[in-house]
Order: sequence, then C-alpha cells, then structure tokens
Amino acid sequence: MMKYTVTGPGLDLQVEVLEAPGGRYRVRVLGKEYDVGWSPALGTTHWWLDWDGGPQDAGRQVLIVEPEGNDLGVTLDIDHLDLRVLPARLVARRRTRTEAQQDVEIRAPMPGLVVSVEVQPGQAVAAGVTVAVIEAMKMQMELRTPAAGIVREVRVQGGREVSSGDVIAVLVPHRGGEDTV
Amino acid sequence: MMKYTVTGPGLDLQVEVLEAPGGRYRVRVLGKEYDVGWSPALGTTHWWLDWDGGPQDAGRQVLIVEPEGNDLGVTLDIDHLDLRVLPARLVARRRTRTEAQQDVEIRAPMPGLVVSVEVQPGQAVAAGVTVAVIEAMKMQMELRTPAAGIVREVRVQGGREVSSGDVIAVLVPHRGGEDTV
Amino acid sequence: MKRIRRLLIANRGEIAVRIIRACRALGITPLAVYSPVDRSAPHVRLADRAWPLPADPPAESYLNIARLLEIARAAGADAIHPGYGFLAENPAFAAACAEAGLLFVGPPEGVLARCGDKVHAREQIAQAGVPVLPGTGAVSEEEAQASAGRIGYPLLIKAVGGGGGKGIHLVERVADLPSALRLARGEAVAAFGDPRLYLERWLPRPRHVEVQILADARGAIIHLGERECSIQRRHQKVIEESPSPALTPALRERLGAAAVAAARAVGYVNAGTVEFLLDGAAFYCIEVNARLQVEHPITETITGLDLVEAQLRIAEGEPLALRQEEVTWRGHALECRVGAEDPHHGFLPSVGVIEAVREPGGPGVRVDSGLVPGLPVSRYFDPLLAKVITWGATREAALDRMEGALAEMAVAGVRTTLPFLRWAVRDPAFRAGDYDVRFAERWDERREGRGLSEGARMTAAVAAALWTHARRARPVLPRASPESAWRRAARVESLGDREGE
Amino acid sequence: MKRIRRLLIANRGEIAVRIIRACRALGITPLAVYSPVDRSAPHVRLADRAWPLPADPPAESYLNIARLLEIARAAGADAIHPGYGFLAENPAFAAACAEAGLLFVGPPEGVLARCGDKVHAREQIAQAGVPVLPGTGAVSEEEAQASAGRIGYPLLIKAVGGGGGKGIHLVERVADLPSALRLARGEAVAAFGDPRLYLERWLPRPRHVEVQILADARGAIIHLGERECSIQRRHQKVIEESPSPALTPALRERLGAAAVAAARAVGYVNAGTVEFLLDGAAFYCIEVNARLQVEHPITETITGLDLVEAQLRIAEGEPLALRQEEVTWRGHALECRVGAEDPHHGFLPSVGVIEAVREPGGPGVRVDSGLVPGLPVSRYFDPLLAKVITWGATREAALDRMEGALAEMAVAGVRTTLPFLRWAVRDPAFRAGDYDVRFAERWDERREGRGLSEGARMTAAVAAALWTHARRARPVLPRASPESAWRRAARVESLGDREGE
Repeated sequence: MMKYTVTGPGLDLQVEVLEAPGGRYRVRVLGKEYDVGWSPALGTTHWWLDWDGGPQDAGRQVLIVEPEGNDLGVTLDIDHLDLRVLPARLVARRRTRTEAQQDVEIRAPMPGLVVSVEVQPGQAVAAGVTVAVIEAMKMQMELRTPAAGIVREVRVQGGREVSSGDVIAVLVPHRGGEDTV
Repeated sequence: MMKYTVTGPGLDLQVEVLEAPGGRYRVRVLGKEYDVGWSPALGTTHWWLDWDGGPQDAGRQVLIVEPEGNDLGVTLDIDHLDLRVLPARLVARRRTRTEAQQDVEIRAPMPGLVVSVEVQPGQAVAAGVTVAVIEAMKMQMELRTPAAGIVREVRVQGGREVSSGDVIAVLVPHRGGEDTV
Repeated sequence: MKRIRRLLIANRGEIAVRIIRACRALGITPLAVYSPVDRSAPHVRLADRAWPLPADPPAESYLNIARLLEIARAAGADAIHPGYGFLAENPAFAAACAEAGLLFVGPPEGVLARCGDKVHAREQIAQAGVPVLPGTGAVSEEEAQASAGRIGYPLLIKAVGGGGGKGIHLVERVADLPSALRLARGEAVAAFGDPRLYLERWLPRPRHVEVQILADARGAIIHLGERECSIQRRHQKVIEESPSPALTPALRERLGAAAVAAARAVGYVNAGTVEFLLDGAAFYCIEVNARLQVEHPITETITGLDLVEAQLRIAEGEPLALRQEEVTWRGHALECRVGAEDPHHGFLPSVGVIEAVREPGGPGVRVDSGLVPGLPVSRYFDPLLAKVITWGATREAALDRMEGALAEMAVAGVRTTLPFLRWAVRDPAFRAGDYDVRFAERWDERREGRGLSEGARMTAAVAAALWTHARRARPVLPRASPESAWRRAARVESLGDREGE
Repeated sequence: MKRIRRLLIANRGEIAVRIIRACRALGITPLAVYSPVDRSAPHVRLADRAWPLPADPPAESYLNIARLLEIARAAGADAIHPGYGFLAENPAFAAACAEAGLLFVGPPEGVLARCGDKVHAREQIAQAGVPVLPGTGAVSEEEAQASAGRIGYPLLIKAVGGGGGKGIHLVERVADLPSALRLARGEAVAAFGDPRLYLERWLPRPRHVEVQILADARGAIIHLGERECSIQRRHQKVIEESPSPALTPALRERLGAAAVAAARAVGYVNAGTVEFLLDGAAFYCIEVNARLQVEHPITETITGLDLVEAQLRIAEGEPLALRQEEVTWRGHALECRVGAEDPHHGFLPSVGVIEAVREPGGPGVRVDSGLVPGLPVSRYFDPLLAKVITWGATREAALDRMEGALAEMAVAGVRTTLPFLRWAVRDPAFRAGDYDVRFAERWDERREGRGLSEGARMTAAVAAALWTHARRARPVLPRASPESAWRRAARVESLGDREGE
C-alpha cells in the first residue's frame, strides 16, 4: 500500500494505492476504498480510468496525463488541472532506507561500442531509466536501471568499446515499491 | 550489395539490394537499377514501397508481407503471391565464413532471476532475437542477440538466479550483412 | 407510453457501437456487456457502464439469457436492444424480457415466432397475394418424393427453423433426393434443434433484393425502399447497394407494395426486412427478417433516417414519425463488409489481435466499425470487423468513392476481405450493375496471380527481397503492440502480486 | 473546353487529402508536393506521385511559385489546385499558371486582384446595392482623422491588402487613433507588404454569416445557402453550422440574393464565399473570399454537392451543373475544427509528433483529416489537424452527434482544441443558437477548474496518483512510436552507411 498526497488548485487529497490482480488497483480516498482500473488508452499520454462506484459520471473515461516540470497536467474531457503528487510517507521512508542497501552493478551484456551514457554519478533515477546505449555489431540496445535509486558510479564514457561483462555503472537502489525519485 | 533469388508462381527473379542513405535502397532487377524507398506503413506487416521509376502504377503502394513457413506471403492491393527468397550467393558465403569468426558471450547486465531462456544450443538465430528474459527487482528485460548466428552454448535455465556479468549464452555470429538464418 | 432511459445492449462489435451512437443522439444511457476477449472493445469503453459475461462461447456470453436479464435488473435498464444475430430473433428471449418488465427493442414474441417458421410465414404471405416460390410445407421423406416432381429439379431443401442462409441443400436430380434429405435433416437438428424440412424451387441466377419496412404497434406500415444484396459468399452478403440497379420505377413500386403486404400478413411490428428473389421482372418473397439488418446504413444514408432511433421509438409505442409519401431518397449508397477472412485462402476465418487500423474518411464516406488496436479477433464470434458505406449523387460517384475508401483502408493483425472487395467494386460487370447471386464465384475461378501484371510481379518480388534484406541487415526491434504491452503488463502483474504487501 | 487529367495539388494537410479524394471520384490523377516534415504525410502517400519541396518555411515550400511550376511541368500536370491559404488567392500565381499553360483551379487573376483589394471590392459591391458597413477608402493619417468622426467610435482599422482577420485594430476613442494607425500601418507592411489602411464601423456583437456561391465562366451565378461562422477565436473560425439559427426564411432569401449580386459586382468566377456581418435583421457585406473555404463540407453535407468537383468543372470551362431552383437542402450540418493548440494555456500552438489518433465514425459523421501516426506537427504551418463534420435531420440531432463524435475523438502527441470544442457544443447558449462573434471569450473568462465538480477533481487526483504509482512501481517499457521507430531506423542507418560497401 503506497500513499500519495495530491495537491492542486482547490485540491489537497490523500490517495492510497494498492495493486490488485488483473491490472486493477484498490484505491482509498476520503476514507472510502474503491476498485479502480487503469490502463493505456491511446499513445503514451491517454489512459483509461474505470472507477467502479466512482463519482457520478466521472467513473469511466479517458484522461490525458502529461508531466509538466514537477507537476502533472491532467486533462479531463473538458477541464485541465496542474497537480503535484508526492509520496505521503517520504520522510519516514528516508530514515529506514540506509539499512539493507546493496549496490547493483550494471554490466555490458555483449561486446560493443558505448554510443552514449545517459546518467551521471549522484543522479536519482526511476526504474526503467536508460543508463547507456550500446551498439553491438548491427543493432543497438538500451541498458536500463533495474530499480529506482541513486547512481553511485559511471565507469565508461560514450565512444568507448567494452567487452561483454564490463561494468557500465553502479546503482544504489531504493527498496521495493517505496522508492522516491 | 546483397543478391537475392526470388521465386514463386510464374516468377524467378534475381534482385540485388544496396543500402542507400535516407532509408532508401538501390535495387537492381532485370538489368536495371532503381532508387526505392521501403518503410513501415502500418503495424508490423504493412510496408510502404516507393519505387521511383518503377513499373506503371505499381510504383507507390502499401504491401503486406507476412512469413508463411519458409515462404513470404506478399499481398498487393488485390492479389497475393507466396514467394521464396534466398541469398543468391549463399553457398559462396558459407565457404568464407569459417575464418574470422569470434564467439560472443551474452551476459546478464544486472543481478536477477532468469524468467525464461528462449534459445537452444545449435539453434540458428537472426539478430535481435530474444535469448533470455531476466527479471530484476520490479522490471523485466529481454536479452537479444547482437547479430545473426548460431547459439553455441546456453549456460543457464529459467528459474535460476544470476549475478551481474554471468554468461547466459554464447553466440557464434555470422558476418556483417551477409548472414544467413 | 414508456420512455426508454437506460438501454442494455445485448451485443458486441460494430453493431453495439452503432446502437451506443444512437443512444448518444437521443439522450439515452447506453449500457454494455462483454465477454472476456471483449474486455477492452470499443463498445465497452463508449458505453456509460459495462458488465462482464462469464465466458467467451456465445452460449455463455451474448446468448446467455439468464445472465443478461440479471444484468439488466442490476443495471436498472428499462429496455434491451439485441442488435442482429445472437438473440435478435429469439421469441423466448423477447418473452423473457416482457416478463421481466423490459422493453425488447424488436418485434413482439408472436411476430418473431411467426417469421421464424419459414413455412407458415410463406403461407400467410402467399395468402396475402404476394408471389412466393413454388414449394411445400414441412415434409416427410415420402411427401418430399411426391411433391418434388411438381416443383421440378433442381430444387432446394430448406430447414423450417433455419435462416441466415444456413442448412440449405441444392438437389440436382431425383436420385440425389433421399441422401440430401437425410443430410439436411441431420444438419437441421444440429443447427436449429428442429428437424423439419421443406422444399422450394431453385432459381439458377436470381438477384437478391430486399425491402426495408417500418411498422408501428398501431398497424401503420411504410417501406424505405429496397437494398440489392446479390453479392454474396456462401449465402452471406458482402456488398449491398441502394437503389438496386435492377429495378425500374414501376417494378420498384410493385416491390414496395408487396413488402408492405407481406409485413401486414405476418402482423409485423418494428423495423424489418422483406427478402425477395428477383428473376427478370418476376419477384418472389422468400422470408421476413425480423431484425435490424447489417446493411441498414445504406438505407439510412439515402433516406436521412436513423433506423435504430425508429426501432426505439416504435418499441416505446410511438406512432411512425412519417407517412409513406414523406419518405424521400437522395442519391446512391453502397456498403462493403470488411471481414476477418483470408480471401486468398478460401476465406478461412483469420484470428489474431488487431495491431493497427487505418479507416477511410472524407466526403460521402461512413465507417461503422468495432475496431481498436489490441482487440482480439477470436473464433467465437462473427468475422465482421467493419462496414464501409459510401454515398454519391449517382451510382458511379458512390462506386468511385468506395474504390477510394477501400484503397485507403488497412487493418494489421488479421487478414481481411479487403482485396476481394477492391476486386469486386472495380469489376466491369459490377460497375455496370449487371450481376446476380453467383457473381462472387468469379473470384474463386480467378486463378491466383494469373491476373497479375508483370509490373505487379516485379513489385512483389522487390518487396520480398527488401523485407528479407531489412530483416537480416537491421533487426527491426519489436514494436510494442498494445497486445504485447498487455502481455508485458500481465507479466509484471504477477510480480506485483508475488511482492504485494 | 479543356479536360483536367493530371492535377497538381499545391497544398498539404487535410485539404490536400480532400482534393485527392475528389480526384479519385472523378478519375483525375492527383499529384502531390511536400516539404521535408511532410515526407510521410497522408497526402503524399494517397497521391499517385509526389515531389519534394526544398525546405519547410512556406516561402520555400508551399509558397514557392517557381519550384511549384517546375514540378507541374515535370509532372505533366494540366492544372493546379491551390487549396486554401498559401497561394489560393494570389493573383501573381494565377497569372503564372496561365502563362505556363496550366489551369488554375480558382478565380482568374483579375477577380483575385479585385477581391484582394478590400476597399475597391467594397465600393463595387456597394454600387450594386448590397449594404456594406460605413467606412473609408485607403486613407492617410489626416484623412483618417477627418472621416473617423463621420463613421463614429469605436471603429476598426483594417489593411487594404489584409484578410483572414489579420492586421485588424479596434479604436475606442479619438485619442487612440494616431498611435493605432502607426501600429496598424507597420503591421500591414510587415504582413501584406502593402501599407494602405482603411476605416470601418465596428459592430459590438454581430454574427458572422457567409454565403457559398458558384459562378461559371459564362456569367451564371447561384448560391448554396449560408454558413454561420460566429464561433471564432482571434478572428479565426472554429465552429461553423448551416443553416444559420439566426436567419428567417425571408432574411435567408435576401441574403442569398445579396451574395449573388455582390459576386456579380466583382465579376466572380468559380466557387467563392461572400461574407456578411449580421446585426439583428440588418446585414452588411464585408468581403468576398475568392477560394474554397475550410468550412465547405457543411454546405456539401446538406446540399449533397461536391464543391471541389464544382471548382474543377468550372475551371475546365463547363457551365454550372444545376440551376438555383435545383439546389436542395436536407437537414442540418456542423463543423468543428480540431487544431494543435492548447486551450488551457492561451491556445498556444502545440508542436510535436502525432503518436496515435482515434477518429469518430458512424451515422452522420464525416472526418476530413490529414493525421497519421508519425506525422510531425511543426511551427511552420497552420495548426488545423482535422475537421469533424456531423449531420442531423434537425439541428439538435446534428449537435448530439457532434457531442458524441468529439467524445470519441482523441489525438496523442500534441495538445488539441478538443476540450474547447466539447465545452462549446454543450453550452446552453450555443445549443439554443443564441450566440455571436464574442461567444468564445466566455471560455477565457471561465476560470480553470472552477467549473469542476467534486467528482471530477477526485477523478483527476486519483488519476495523478495512479499514473505516478504505475510509473514508479512498474516502468512502462517505452512503446515504440513510429517516430521513435524512425529515429532508431535513422541511427541504424548511420551504421549501415559506415559499413556500406
């Protein structure tokens, strides 16, 4: 169960999210818990929200969600809100994180040319972020972070040849679903 | 310049293909050379063929190309042909390949669980084929072959934990654009 | 008179979408149902709410009367629209709706029962003075032998409980009759649960022309003109047009009057279609289809009427909104049915997942479609994917627009009948309006590739070489189709579960 | 009389596609041109052939007269269609086409010149007895001071060479006149290369109503009824409808007659539009647009005519195909222009690459669009992406269908005006037909989010939380949009080259 604080014009809500089977979620808001479906609708910006028992006429619709700096632009049918989302228990997390951290080495899966390195030491990254692009023979492959965390080291630069197994970067991961970026 | 023999019902043509800039090709067929554009049109099956100076009314169109066993099903506007395409100088290639081969080790880019291994020793693979799926923390990543070739060894099975840098499989690559699958 | 406010749509695909659009234009709340493979289908997302059905096989999904009525109750629906196919012509369902206090958007139980019994319906229609084909009532083997002589060979064996072109057998010679009867009876039992058979004269090259009618509960009946449906495969319509190029104004008038008489003979109520076979200037009524037809849009396009709206108003008990003399027709309309069948391999159904779609548009083009990327095309349901309808001030203009529209349309993920349709609308005989129910056979006779120009062959060869070259030299990294996105999501899902707090 | 066989289309986007579709329906070979960003645009692929233009800036692409004429020669074209905008009303281009022996599909050079000179055109129209707004001819600062009093404040300063609503200044008080004149003159030079200005009375809340006319080279002129275009932003139309809810049959008749008289006064030939301001029952002619209008489809929808076909036939020298009394109107049509502008941030142009599109369909819905995944939306060209046109037997039915169509439509990759359009067609005043040219200002007055229901706020908040959660807990592996596929291809390309033999 992950808790978020969502703020915006005339809006300050606590939203708790728990993953449920079948691509659905259990969502607790204003003291009530709902079964909510959330899935891609069109492209990478349009999402289908299927909020069972949700607010009148707001329950089933396509929404557009786009990052705008630190905010999220959410466009409904007609209206648009700029919202900010923060993990509600951010501070608490931070305290517990120090223990049980283990560095992760990200290595070249195959010999090739490092086309580009896309992270820097000290950078906070989400899971799935591209660390480097490696070109091996006739194809390119993107190396991604296995989890959110902090980049501790970067051991190569773009343009360098690497052998299979060379360490590209070292990541200090956060824990499970409680990561912060 | 790569040469192909295309055979089918009432059809036996030699087609030479040379890559040109801008996603275009130089194509030599029946003794004449053409400038041809070839790009995705819809999904993974529909292609846009822009054959400058090509046959009357056949030059610019969307075609559907689908593998059917060893053949290719090519669907035009109305008609459909089952064609077979072979590298014309296949045998020649084979002879020259023995020299200058170097095995490629494909390694785990990060510690995790091997969800599945999708190739077997001795298997001929094209470039870009998935070798294994590795699950690290909360994301999955597909390891792909850097080039076409033969799988010499597979060193892990699905379900096994691996550390960053462990060898997953060893590939004997063919050379450059002259590979055969 | 009861107003419909919440309408449950007991169907799927393009017709469910069509009915939802009618609701939007009438301020009615559309409510959908879906089988598992349809969970993200357009009709599910366009409706105000949607309820799952237990499984994909029709008996458990869109034919599941018990479950549909439960949902209707839970949904607070006041009416059910069955679309076409599935439960559209099922008297038991119409009766069950009535018992449950729901309006059934279609003819009442009694009318469905009468029209469902082909033999009885034909007798009533004949008594009303409308010509029907020489034939028998339900016959035993012995009776068949006797009456076959009178009808003459070749003749057709049809199932009394049949319809939609299923269970029909052609008998060429007297010697073949007994075996054909055995075969047909077996099929009739299997397909319709009704062993009764009847015989009917066979016409070598008729045209199939039908007339759209509207009848209200107060006995008013009008017709909206005809639809020519002679382009068929295995008795399934694939291209329709209106008006029919085969009718003279005089013949059109007689056909319209006959259709109204036939409808009156069976006491018809709501929107329906009277089907005729046309043989030169002679026509014979073959049946009354007690439902909205797949091809209804061509009539809508030239009359400017909304037939789904008409159905809903009639079901509410309203009188017809216009009189016969107020019906006007403008220009010419064509419909092509795009199906998930492979026209180059015997029209085998093509199953898969819709990867991407390009639909035509512009002046005089209407597309009724249930397509969306990621939609599975399964073996459980009808292969109809979309209908392309074009209008023109003249038949030629409508044909030219259809050629353009079919050239623009593309569907990735399954094979479609588009190549067949493109061939048909360019065929000189079709363009001349000179065709009958056997037109489509010419596609099969046409030897694959033979018709191909040298240029087309070269193009195919070059395409094959380029595809192979591109594939070898530069692996196209797989494009994540919505479907694979789903699979991936599902995979990650399972992790989520394993790790869930 | 010269028949058009090969038509070069000197335009892009939806209108190029529209013209290609007309060619398909007339057996004419459509030939396209494209600037670099348009290389894979729909009009390029739908045409029989396409030629590249040197660069994206309009002066080097779709305004590049020299290059366009070279291409027309190389292409063996016998006519050029300019679409709207770009070179559509450029007398020099019309003249150059004539010199090159090409038919220009539009009015002859002389007519374009006359209509382009607003002041002169207005004088000719006034002389024909058609009411125009009190105003001046081209004026110097001194003359302006003098005549301003006669016209009365507030008044408008307009550019003689202007058009499309550009370079218009509102002057409230006499004190503001001098500075406004300086400003306007500077703009006029910059925008139209013509410093001449004139003054015109300003109406506080007029409606913008225009009449479509057809005129052949033999002097026959008919009108196809009016279009109401009062929903505008910055003098740009966004929603149009026909017929206008503001006209009585009597007023409609007078307006049609005035339009024909105005067209005759300027010696008009081909399809054109006479624009009026409507103030109660009084109307004033403001200009004649010597081109095909963006909003022409609503007239096509209710008359059943193809206006591009009409343009081509007139250009060939054919007489009009129908007389005034043969024009018939059926039902009501609306058009909404979907543009790449962000209605929640001052309608700023939104540039990007079209990632995916869902266009509406079904009964009474027409979409004219130039959209395809992978298409760049650049700052070089007009932000118009697509036009959604709906028809209904009544205005209400057309509005309901438009609501449904706008709800179905979605565009990923750029921000669009869809939210504004959805708001407008649901607005009670608009639905009542009670609006004027200042209607759209109410969108700006509407404070963002204020109108939001509690439920909508909660929905947005939950969506934001789920998006964030999904993004953190389970990285959505990037979907390869066609555009990224292109970038990838390009990357691999470079390898290919480096290794190329």
